[in-house]
Formats: sequence, structure tokens, C-alpha cells
Amino acid sequence: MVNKVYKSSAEAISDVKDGAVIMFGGFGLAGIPQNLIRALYKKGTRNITVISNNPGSRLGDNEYGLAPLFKEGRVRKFIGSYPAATKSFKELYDAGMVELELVPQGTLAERIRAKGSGIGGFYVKTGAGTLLAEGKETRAINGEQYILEYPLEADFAFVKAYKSDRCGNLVYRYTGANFNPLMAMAAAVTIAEAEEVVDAGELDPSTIHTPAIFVDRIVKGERYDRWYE
Amino acid sequence: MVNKVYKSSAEAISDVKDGAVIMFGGFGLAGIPQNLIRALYKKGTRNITVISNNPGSRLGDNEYGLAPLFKEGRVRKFIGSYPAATKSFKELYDAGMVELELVPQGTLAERIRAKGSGIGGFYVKTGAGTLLAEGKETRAINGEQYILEYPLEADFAFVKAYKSDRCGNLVYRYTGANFNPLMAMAAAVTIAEAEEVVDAGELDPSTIHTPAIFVDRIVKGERYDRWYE
Amino acid sequence: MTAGMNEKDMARRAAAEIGDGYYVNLGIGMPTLVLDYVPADKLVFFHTENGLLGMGGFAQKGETHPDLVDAAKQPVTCIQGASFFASDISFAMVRGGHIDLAIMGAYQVSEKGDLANWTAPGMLPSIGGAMDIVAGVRRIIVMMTHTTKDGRPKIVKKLTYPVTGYGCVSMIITNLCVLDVTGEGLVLKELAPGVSAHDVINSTGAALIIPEKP
Amino acid sequence: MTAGMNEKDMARRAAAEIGDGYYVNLGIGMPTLVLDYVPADKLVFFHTENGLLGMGGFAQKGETHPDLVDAAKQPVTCIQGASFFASDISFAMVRGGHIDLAIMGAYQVSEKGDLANWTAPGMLPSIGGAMDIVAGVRRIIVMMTHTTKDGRPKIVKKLTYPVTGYGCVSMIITNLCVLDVTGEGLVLKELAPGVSAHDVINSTGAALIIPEKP
Repeated sequence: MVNKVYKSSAEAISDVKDGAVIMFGGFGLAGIPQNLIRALYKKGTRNITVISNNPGSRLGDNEYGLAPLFKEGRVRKFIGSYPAATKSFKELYDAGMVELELVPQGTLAERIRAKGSGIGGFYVKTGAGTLLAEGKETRAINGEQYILEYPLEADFAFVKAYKSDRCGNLVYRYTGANFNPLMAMAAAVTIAEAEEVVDAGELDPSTIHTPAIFVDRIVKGERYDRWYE
Repeated sequence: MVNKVYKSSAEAISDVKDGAVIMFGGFGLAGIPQNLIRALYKKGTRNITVISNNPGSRLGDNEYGLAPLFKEGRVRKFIGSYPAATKSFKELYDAGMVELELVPQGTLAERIRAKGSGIGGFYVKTGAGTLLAEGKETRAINGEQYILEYPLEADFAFVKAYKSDRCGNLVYRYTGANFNPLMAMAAAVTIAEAEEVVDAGELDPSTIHTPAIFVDRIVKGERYDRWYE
Repeated sequence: MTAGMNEKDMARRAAAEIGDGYYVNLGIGMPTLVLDYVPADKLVFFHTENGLLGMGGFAQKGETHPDLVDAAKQPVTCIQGASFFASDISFAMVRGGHIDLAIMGAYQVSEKGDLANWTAPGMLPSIGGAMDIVAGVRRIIVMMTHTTKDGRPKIVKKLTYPVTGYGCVSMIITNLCVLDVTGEGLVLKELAPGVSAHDVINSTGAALIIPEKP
Repeated sequence: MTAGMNEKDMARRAAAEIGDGYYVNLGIGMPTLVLDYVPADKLVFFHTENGLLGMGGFAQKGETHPDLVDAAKQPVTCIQGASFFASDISFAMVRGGHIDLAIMGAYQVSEKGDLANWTAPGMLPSIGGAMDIVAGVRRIIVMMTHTTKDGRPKIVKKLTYPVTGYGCVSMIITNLCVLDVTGEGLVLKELAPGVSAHDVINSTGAALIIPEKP
């Protein structure tokens, strides 16, 4: 029978090629697929397009999460809502070393969900009339200005769950969900790391956040850092 | 402090007026707000627009759920995906006594979600080129035909949860969720009945299906019929 | 008619199209028989559009629950590894191209794979999830009797019933044969026992491509 | 400056705008101080757009969890009755008009209630949830210093910084005063202790309506 469970993060991401478009779950450091990110860093993949809320996170003098991928110049383009989260991104951006597509956070979530849900486009008021609406179609609906937004897609989604069963049903904890369930729906291949991998039937089927159909590969994360005391 | 918990279904729906547009959760008989429906029937409200997947359900020779409201001529218009679920609807429809807006099931769910989510409209392939696309705008996106769908709104949503806490956080069970979480987001006033009403803190906050913000009134359902042996 | 496949034969044939690990939606009626013919060495998740992935089968007396039904509103069970979800997620699976296969009934299928299965003149129009499914599921197999009760072809050059979706059907399994819908037209892929290509041609309202060894 | 309100006074004043049962989003920085000034007889749910309704406060050492943070990525706690959810639901709350009130910082506010708070010349553009919030939350209160550090007015006739949203601000709370944004213009609603209407006028780049008894 089909086995979605991989032995290591490295094995789970082994076919990610240079130039890949990758969605990374997480907000700040909550719910980031830290083991998959580390494996990708070690693999040396280059020319990546990153779709993520922020390009890593700064705590004190250190930067975590996706930041090392940016610092090492592995990222061609960032699509997200909060690039100011790291100094490293600003330095690269100011030096013209990385491209930025800035997307309001709610629109980012909805564009990703749209791809996963077979929605061809949608209208939101968010950003109408601002710099971020430049080049976008507008439409008046019930007397208010909306802009047309299109789906965001990716070759891979790297997501992080609290628990996964062996079928790929995922549950998240606290604010660890954020973009993870949406990205899991939207990418051609979804790779989930989880703190625990349990047998089918161990999760209550009425409390699954991401049904197994959206998950292609599962790996038990090797190491979970805690950043706060 | 604000109290959302009502003493009875009758009290919870007391301000529903003739001519109201009401969303009813449920699919077949699973997850229908049966106590709120019974209270509405007793109240005698007329000229209702019903938004629901089906206009009640037929089991053997009997019809349950919303069917009595239709039989008594209380419904002006039905917006839903599966009117064929009852004989009573067909009779009224053939006699020109009820208006029908037929909406594909997935589009129905998405239009309701759109209203709740501040989406002004969205494009789907569903129904493109068919009778159900008549009068709708079309657009080619990546070479495929999409049609533009608009949000569905309502004065009230009647939803049914397995459990609610006193703040209005809802959890559903099995296929009892269906349209309930979407309708809870979309109506001006959302009234939830639940099999159990528990104190704040008794539900795991990571497993809430409908956050309290979407629920205005809560009532413990007086009686839960089981239709199957 | 003794020649040809009965409903169970057709369900068995349809089940053979299901791969290990597939996510499959079964239409109401005859397609639900497919549930019984999935080999035990395949893990298949059956999707019901009302919000369940991993349907087990029909619930027996005493194991029913009023909040656990399939898309036909019948009480069902679920397998280990199942999940329940709201209608928007269910149709995200459908429209978003996540479901591998849907097996549906039909009133008519055209030689281009156009499908009619939602309404007919004089009928109360009712659609359920059918249009969403044909718009989004990766592969659609139709399972139906080859002709109407009064012997008229259901496989036609052009649909006369209202369309559910255009060019969406990949394969047609009937009591007489299995047809592939291809860019060149309908290809006779298999004949049911005791049925000749001639029988199929006589019961079909569209041109058929008959390979040398069907 | 000893006259006027300090940050805590402004937070207390902003908190007075919160009704019982409100769902409230607090912007990063100064607005988070509002958390401390909600009276105990009001049940208020604080929304953080990363997926929490019912934020408690900042987590102390030993009670932090790496997966429990607010929109500023700081470790927080949650109250009884809280819920966690994905980003699409979080912004459904925001865009769908379910959040009663948002209290935000600003670089500039115009006399029409236009808001600039996301970027400025030379700055790395970064937006987060601000544009979604101003597009969808029912009422927006801006809480900011009345002028820039070098004394230039932040309340202006027309924005010179890039717009976050048009006509979205209802009330402005600064160290000098409270202003209502009305169809007629900016109305001086309250003066901070030791501040005169004249002081406010001198620090403001837009016309003010001064009621007889402000």
C-alpha cells in the first residue's frame, strides 16, 4: 500500500530542484517547518521562490527560520506580507539581490486557498486604490471598489503540524496553524513534518485540520527548537 | 457581561420576522437545527427565503427537517442545490407556489463563505456553459472558462453544533458540520443550537470549528430526533 | 438479457480503475456498489461531498448516527484515517483537483465526453455536487446502462439533455462494453461477455472506433 | 513635555471605546498597551491576525510556547473561551466585518480619515494585515503621537505617505487630544490635561472643528 511516511527530512525533500517555487507555513517562528527548512539549507538548493508570510524572524541579534536561506543567497524571489521581519531581507532587497512581491496578509492567505480550492480569481476591497493595487483590475460591487486577485501556486508546500497520522491527516496546535492548512491545499506536492506521527485511527476524525488528501509526504521532525524562555 | 445563551429555541428566534432570509445548516438530516426549525414552525413565520442544501428530507413516506415549513406554504423562495430531496417541494414548485434558485453544492458553500469572508465575488469553472450559467458573467482564465459568482447573505443563520461553550465557540461531529460553519459566518444574526452547552474553557481551543465571533445566540436544543435505526 | 454485465459486474470493472492510495467520489445509486469491489491490498479513501473522506460502507442497524451520512443522505460508517470537514473544504477537494476519480451515473454521454446527468424535460431540476465534480475531479468514469429502459441510446453524437459538463468523461462502463473517450472519438475498449461489437454499435447513437482486437 | 497624555493614558482612553462583548484587534506597538486597561466587568476578545481570538497577554518566562504568539510574533497566552484557527478564517473575521474595533498606529491620518501606516520613502515596504484590517473592521481608531519626533504634523489635509486605506479612520487618540473623524471634518472631541485647543491647532496640519465646549 501507498506509504507517505519518509525516514528523514532530507529524504522527504530530496527531489526539490533549483528554481523551485516553495510555500513555507508558519507565522514568525510559530508553525514553521524547521526541519524541512534545515534539510533544504543543507541540500544547497538555489534560485528558490519563497512564498511565506515572512522571510524568517529576528530575535535579539539572531535570525531564524527561513533567514539562513536568504542570507546564503538561495532565494530569487519572496512573495509574502511582512519582509521587514528580518534585517537580512532588507539588506538583500536594498542591494537588488532579491525580488519582492508584497501581498497583504489576508489576500496572501486567500490567494493560496483559491489555488487549493479551484477558485480562478476573487475580488477583495483590501488594498483598493493603494500602491499594492497597481496593475490590478478593479470592479465596483455594491458601490464599493474591489480588486481582482489571482491564485498563488507552488511546486512544493513545506508545512508543519503538531501531529500527523500515517495517512497524512494533520492537526495543528495554538497559532501553529496559520498558513499551513492553506499551503497544504495549494502546492503540487505537500510535504508535512510533524512533532508526532501516529497510526491511522489515533486522531479524532472530527478534529482533523488538514485531511490526508492534501498531504503527499510525512516526516517526523528530527529536532524542535524553542526560541522563547 | 454579554450573555449569548437563550433559555429556549422559541426565545432565541423570537425576533425573526415574516419575509426573513434564513440560512439553515444541515445536509439531508445531518446537522440540521431541528429545534430552531420546530420553533420557527410554531411561531408561524411566513414568506421566508430558505437558503439550505435541501428543502427537508424524505425517509420512507415521511418528510422531515425543513419540509413542514414548505408544506405549510411558509416559504417564498428556496436557494439550494438539491430540491429533489422532498416530494413536497416538487408539488409546490410544479404548482408555481415557490421560487427556486438552483446553485451547485460547491458554489453554494463558496458563495456563503464569500459573504462571511468579505469576498466580493469569485470565479469558478463549475457550471460554465450550462443552463446554470445563464445570465452570469464569464471570463477565460488560463484558457479555461470560469463564471463569476457573488456572495449569498441572510438575515439569520440557524446552525446546529454538537457542543457550544457559553461564548459561542462551536464544535461539530461527523458529517454534521457541512454548511453550518459557513452559514455561521455569513448571516447578520447567527443562532446556534447545540446538543450540549458547556462553560468557557471546556473545549480545546485548537479544535474549535466555529469561533465565538461568528455566533450571536446559543440555545441548548430541547429534543434531538434520531431518524435511523 | 443474459448477455452483458449486470450491475455488480460493472461495479467490479469500475473498481479495477481505482489505484492504490486513490481518493474517489462515488455518485448516488449504482456507483456506490463499487465500494464492495476494492481489493484489500489497496488503501482507497472514498469521498462524500457532504464532508467525509474515508467512508466505510452503509451503516447497519444499531451503528447509525443521525449526523453520519453520505451524499445520498444514507447512514454510513467511516474507516480509520477518515476525516470530517465543512462543505467548503469538501468542494475545495473537488474543484481544486485533489480527487483522483469520480464514478457517476448519466442520462447521456456524447462522443466528446460531454455529460448530462442532472435534469431532463419535465423533471424538477436538482444538481447537488455533480457540476462541481465534473469541473474539478481529475478523471470521470460514467457507469450506466447502455440504453434507456425503452431502448434508446444514451451514448449520443450530441447531448439532447441539459449539459452537466463538457468533455469531462474519460471512460464509459455499461452493461455492454467499456468505452474510452479519446481525442479521436469513442474507442471500444472491452466487450462484455456474450456481447458483440455489432450489438454495441446497434445500441449506440454515436460513431465508435473499433480497434482490430477490441 | 509634561502636558498631555502619555502612552498609558492614551491606552486607557482607547480602552474606554471598547464595549462589552467586543472583538478587538490591536496593532503592533503602542496599541497593545490597551490590553491592560479593559475593565474586569467587560468580556473582550482580542484578535491576533495570525490565528487567535481571545489573547490573554504577554507570556511570562516559563509559560511561553513556540507555537503560541501574537501578530508581533511575541509569545502570548490565551483566555478561557479562546479559539485558534488558520489564516483564511482569521482574515474572514477581518474582511467579513466581524471584528468590532481595531486600534492601530499611524504615520499619517488625513482630515477625511485616510490612513498611512505601512511604508514611507526609503523604507522596506511591509504590510502584514494592515490593509485587510482597514478594509474590513467595523471601526478603526488610530492611537499615535500627535506629531513626528521632529515636530511635523501627522494629522494632515492630504496624505503624503502611501495610503493604507481611504476614509477608514473614525477616531484619533494622540498625546494632545481625541479627534472624531466626521463627514464635516475633524472634530476636537477632548483635550488632554494641560493642552489647549490652540496647542492642538498649532500641531495639526488640517482644519479642525472646535465645538463650543470641547
